[in-house]
Amino acid sequence: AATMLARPAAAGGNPANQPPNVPEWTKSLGEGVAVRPYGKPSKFEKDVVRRDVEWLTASRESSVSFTPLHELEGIITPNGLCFERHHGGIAEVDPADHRLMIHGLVERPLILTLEELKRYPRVNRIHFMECAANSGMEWRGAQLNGCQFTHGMIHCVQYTGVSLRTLLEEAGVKTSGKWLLVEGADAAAMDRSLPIEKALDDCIIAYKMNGEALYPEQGYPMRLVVPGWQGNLWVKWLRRIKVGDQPWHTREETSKYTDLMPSGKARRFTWSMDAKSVITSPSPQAPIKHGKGFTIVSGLAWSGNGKVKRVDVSLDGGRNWWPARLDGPVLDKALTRFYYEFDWNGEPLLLQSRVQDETGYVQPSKAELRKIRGVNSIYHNNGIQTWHVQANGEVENVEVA
Amino acid sequence: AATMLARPAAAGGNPANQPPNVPEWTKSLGEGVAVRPYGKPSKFEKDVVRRDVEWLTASRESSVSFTPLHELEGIITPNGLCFERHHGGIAEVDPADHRLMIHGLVERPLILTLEELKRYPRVNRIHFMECAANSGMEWRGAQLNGCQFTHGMIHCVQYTGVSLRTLLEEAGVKTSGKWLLVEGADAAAMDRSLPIEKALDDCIIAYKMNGEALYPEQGYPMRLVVPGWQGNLWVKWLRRIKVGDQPWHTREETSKYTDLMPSGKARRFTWSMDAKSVITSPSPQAPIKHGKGFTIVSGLAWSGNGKVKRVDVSLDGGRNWWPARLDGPVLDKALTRFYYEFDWNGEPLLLQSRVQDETGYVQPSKAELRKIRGVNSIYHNNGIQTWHVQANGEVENVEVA
Amino acid sequence: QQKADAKSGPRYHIGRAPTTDEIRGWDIDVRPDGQGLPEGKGTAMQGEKLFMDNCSSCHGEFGEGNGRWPVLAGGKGSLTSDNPVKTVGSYWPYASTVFDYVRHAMPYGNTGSLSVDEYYALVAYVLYLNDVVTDQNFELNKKTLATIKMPNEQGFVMDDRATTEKSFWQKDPCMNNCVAPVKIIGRAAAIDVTPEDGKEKKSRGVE
Amino acid sequence: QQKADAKSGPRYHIGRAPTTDEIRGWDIDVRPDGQGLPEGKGTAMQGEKLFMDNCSSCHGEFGEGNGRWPVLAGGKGSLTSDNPVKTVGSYWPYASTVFDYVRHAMPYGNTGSLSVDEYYALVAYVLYLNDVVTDQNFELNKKTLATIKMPNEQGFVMDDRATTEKSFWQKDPCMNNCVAPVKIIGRAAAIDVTPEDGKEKKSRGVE
Ligand code: HEC
Ligand code: HEC
Ligand SMILES: [Ca+2]
Ligand SMILES: [Ca+2]
Ligand SMILES: [Ca+2]
Ligand SMILES: [Ca+2]
Ligand SMILES: [Ca+2]
Ligand SMILES: [Ca+2]
Ligand SMILES: [Co+2]
Ligand SMILES: [Co+2]
Repeated sequence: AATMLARPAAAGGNPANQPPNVPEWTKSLGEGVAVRPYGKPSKFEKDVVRRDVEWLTASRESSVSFTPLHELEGIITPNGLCFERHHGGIAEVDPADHRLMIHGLVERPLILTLEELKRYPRVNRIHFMECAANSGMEWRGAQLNGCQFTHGMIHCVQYTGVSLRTLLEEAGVKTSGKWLLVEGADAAAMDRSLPIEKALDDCIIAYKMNGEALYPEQGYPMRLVVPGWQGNLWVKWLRRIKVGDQPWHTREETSKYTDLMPSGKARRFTWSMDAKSVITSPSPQAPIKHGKGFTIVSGLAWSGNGKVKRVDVSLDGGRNWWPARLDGPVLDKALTRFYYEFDWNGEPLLLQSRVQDETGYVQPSKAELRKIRGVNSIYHNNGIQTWHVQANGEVENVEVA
Repeated sequence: AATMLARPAAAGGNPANQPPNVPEWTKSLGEGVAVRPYGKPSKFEKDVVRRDVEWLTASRESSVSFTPLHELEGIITPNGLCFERHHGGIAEVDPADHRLMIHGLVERPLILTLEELKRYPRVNRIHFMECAANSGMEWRGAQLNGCQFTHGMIHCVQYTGVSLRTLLEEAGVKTSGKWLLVEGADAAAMDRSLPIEKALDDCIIAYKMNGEALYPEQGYPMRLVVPGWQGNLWVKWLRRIKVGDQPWHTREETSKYTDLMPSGKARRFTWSMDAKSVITSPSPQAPIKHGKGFTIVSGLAWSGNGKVKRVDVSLDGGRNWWPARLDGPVLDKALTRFYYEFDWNGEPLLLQSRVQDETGYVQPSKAELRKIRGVNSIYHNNGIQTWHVQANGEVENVEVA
Repeated sequence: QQKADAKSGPRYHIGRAPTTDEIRGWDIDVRPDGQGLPEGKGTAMQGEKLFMDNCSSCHGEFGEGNGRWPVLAGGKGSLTSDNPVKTVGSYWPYASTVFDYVRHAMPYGNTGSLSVDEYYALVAYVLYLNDVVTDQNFELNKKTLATIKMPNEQGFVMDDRATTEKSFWQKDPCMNNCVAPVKIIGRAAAIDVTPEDGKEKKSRGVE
Repeated sequence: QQKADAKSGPRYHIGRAPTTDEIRGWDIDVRPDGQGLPEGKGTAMQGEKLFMDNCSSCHGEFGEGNGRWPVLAGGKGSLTSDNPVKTVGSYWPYASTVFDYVRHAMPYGNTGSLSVDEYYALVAYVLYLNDVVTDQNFELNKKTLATIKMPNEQGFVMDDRATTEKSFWQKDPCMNNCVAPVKIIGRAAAIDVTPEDGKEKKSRGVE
């Protein structure tokens, strides 16, 4: 009975689905409940995916895909979009066969099934996880046009699991026990040394993320959570914890994850992730499409050393700064969302964000970092990012001085 | 070079994948990064899904599927497992064609695209959303064996969107404006009346859940969030807000969502969801498989009137109570995780949980509720749930007196 | 909590004003006082055939409901019984709701497929099935619909939980010997309707 | 922060003790002091053929790395240059790491497919390619491997950010006129390696 009427010329899309007309999805029933027993995003969001940079690595099984930060909001990363970093591909572990072994300098060596692990007291915590190589491609200058690629080796989910301390107490660490070897069940048998102080502090053996079982690419059925420390330590598909009196100096803490300084010496055991922030929108993949006027700058800040204290935003490449608004929970070693809202006059901007954490640490400029570290340290690039917003709203990754 | 060795008889599964042997997934590479641009759960978790109860409704397009609470931990529900309640199936809205119209008793009627909505200041909040009919099948007695079915019409995610107040201020509500009609674009054109006080308090027009775009079944591209109030008000696929001076008394607030009392009179506008809790494990779908010994009771508590203050657990059907441990963030109008850990002697239990919220409200027993409301009110059954744990660890839904 | 001021507050100037045509196209909700009712008319007599063609397959020829599809008529006097039957006639407080809802949402799967006159006729027929309209030729229109009084209009009270359930607010919840020892008096297993079975079972008292 | 006490603390008695066989099967990690090295032996001479058969397709016949696959040898003296080449010989502090890693993780895609003697021989060959082992017939075994000194062992310092980067901790961050007006000195667009292009591009300075 309804007849299709004309609509103002300004808007886009299909007029037949716009007022005064009734859209097609109002006229007929959609799919029923439980037709999708496990839901998925709308087909109109098909571009919101993890992406890799093919030229980075020789093989996809030892590589990285990046979280589409420019498409996300708030502080929780949905499980399907958490960045991946594998060294031997995704281990498809059958939980019935998986075992966690704890041995070495302990009174009571222990072997646990997943079901047994779940019997130990549980903790729930929201934490960011950042690869130490995040932003590593940018040391020599702006290289990748998009915060998905420059900053997308990070995610933040709620973990449920067992405090590592609980299990170490159950096994009874001997007085001589100073280091843990933590090892995965993947084809890389990823192994790392973890100092006992951190192991007894806030680490978790997690089996759930955002409420449900870990996804396979995140270490199903169990992974180590090492809050605030580099992602490489968060061993996935965790199968073994060995207590020893010295570090192992495994390949991932010698050949990799050591930071080469201009002197030729390299820093080792650079575990903690310093305070860092990035503007996720506008950014190269999320340009300003609305022209001048009220504009929202949305971004993420975090610190491996505690809570975010404040974030400031600059429109002129770091000359002047304005306090941003922190919105939503501000949690320990978790992503924190900030906003800066302003009236854009349509002139080009050099957008930056700068975080200060509760220890007083202020995110340095890239110049300040390079002055100390040079450009060959690969890891721990937490320098201030600059986005050049052009008059037409396009955004590019630039270096300023 | 490794040879397969024998392993103690006790454990289950495939010995070839268990120590001292190296499992198959350690011997060869798994799938590489970005092979799954959008991740999904392990194939071993295929039973962790939303389920419906076929005999409940005549058609799946107007029905409900339930969150598998017994499989989840923490307080965040993953998007793919959030329960569904539709009245005309899932509207598959093209965001380019979707419009939000605000009109009626306002100074400046407004029509917004999704992109325009996103230009308004953003807020991020974690809230539970519960259907008023949750546990409605249990008024006359224990009926469904599983907390997925008895309590699974609830989920809790982080929303990002625009404060409804912001938009109402932009449109300029006239002094005579006391009520809002909120309407969806689905085949039911779901419409409800919302009092202006709540609209100006803490409601959100959300377009993201857990960081990413709303899933279609949750109202993509935008839905109303009405913290603490019954889910039916959280209109999905929100297309229209009309300001008026009286409520509309739509079908969903007259024929449905009114609570029939024994007197024959029905309560109307019973918006807020009283404090409620449930033990998610052990529960009928999550029996105790480990026999006697240290046992974890895990559960959820929430209140539409604020924060959870405390949760107590009873092992003897409500005669004696023990304080539970709240773990993880305790947020306003959000799910709160609690644990009660004890040494199970293997004898049958009558497990219950009871929440008190910050207003002092104590979750009533079913008997207390029925004394006032009878058994025909359908909605708002927040009575204390009893699980009968049998000596063999099986759990059933029972009524006690 | 602050009252929103129509005149003050931030103004973002984002979005545009809808045209009156656009508003009119979507603004079809109806209130008990008749606000929102469109021009048009129909009688129960006219509605009968429309109902048989468009509605009776689900709701039954007399609104009695086929299978699990909703019952639309009957149930008078059942609200205090063990099995209340809540229909347009026995329960709904306002006739406007029938027009608003049916025009929005029915026929299920083919909403908005009928003309305004046809909806008036269908609503007249549903009211006729419920003995609210007794004259088959009574013309339902924007004037007359607003004058119809529904039998159960006085059957509703505002949410009174804060007073009638005041006893649920307590200082300290009881911790010991709170009730006499309890026994199991009912089991879900006895009813056996949980989905795992793969069998279709009938439930008690579920809507 | 409290020290964990081996003797006290809660005991849940959940799980069991692994057998010594089970532990032995998984406990194959190796430390710089040689702890963990298995019985066995091999020489660079023996390793050469094994390397050609199992490794050179990726790492090149001389460990020079095919395409983007990792370089294993060379790079000596490059650590202070513009393009440091970090290999077993130029960078790795301990020979034990080569054994530990290769046995765990190589050959890539077919890990653990070789015998302990073969791994000793391969490690000897990789060290030989790096001039760390110079005698092709030098027998690498659990004794000798632990005695090998790597050229860059002294090339590492503990994380010293707390002292060398102390200036990053501040009371109040600067808000106005913090730097002289800046100009754009580099653009990602100029390099043009962002994936959207669908073209395979070479990058600078990326690992
Ligand atoms: C294919 C089945 C089907 C057809 C045809 C159908 N309906 Fe319905 N009707 C339903 C369902 C299902 C509901 C409940 C929808 C819900 O609650 O989500 C319903 C609800 C109703 C209600 C509200 C009942 C209540 O108690 O709240 C009325 C009134 C109604 N229909 C009238 C009609 C009329 C008039 C027609 C024809 C123009 C019609 N229906 C055609 C299936 C149908
Ligand atoms: C199919 C390709 C391939 C083959 C064959 C292969 N490797 Fe590798 N190798 C790799 C890759 C890829 C890496 C890096 C893995 C990573 O970092 O996740 C690597 C890393 C290494 C490293 C560490 C390099 C560094 O700088 O950290 C050593 C040493 C090594 N391989 C030795 C060997 C030996 C010895 C063999 C034969 C037994 C072998 N590889 C066979 C692909 C291969
Ligand atoms: Ca998009
Ligand atoms: Ca399961
Ligand atoms: Ca029925
Ligand atoms: Ca059964
Ligand atoms: Ca190379
Ligand atoms: Ca290009
Ligand atoms: Co309506
Ligand atoms: Co190793």
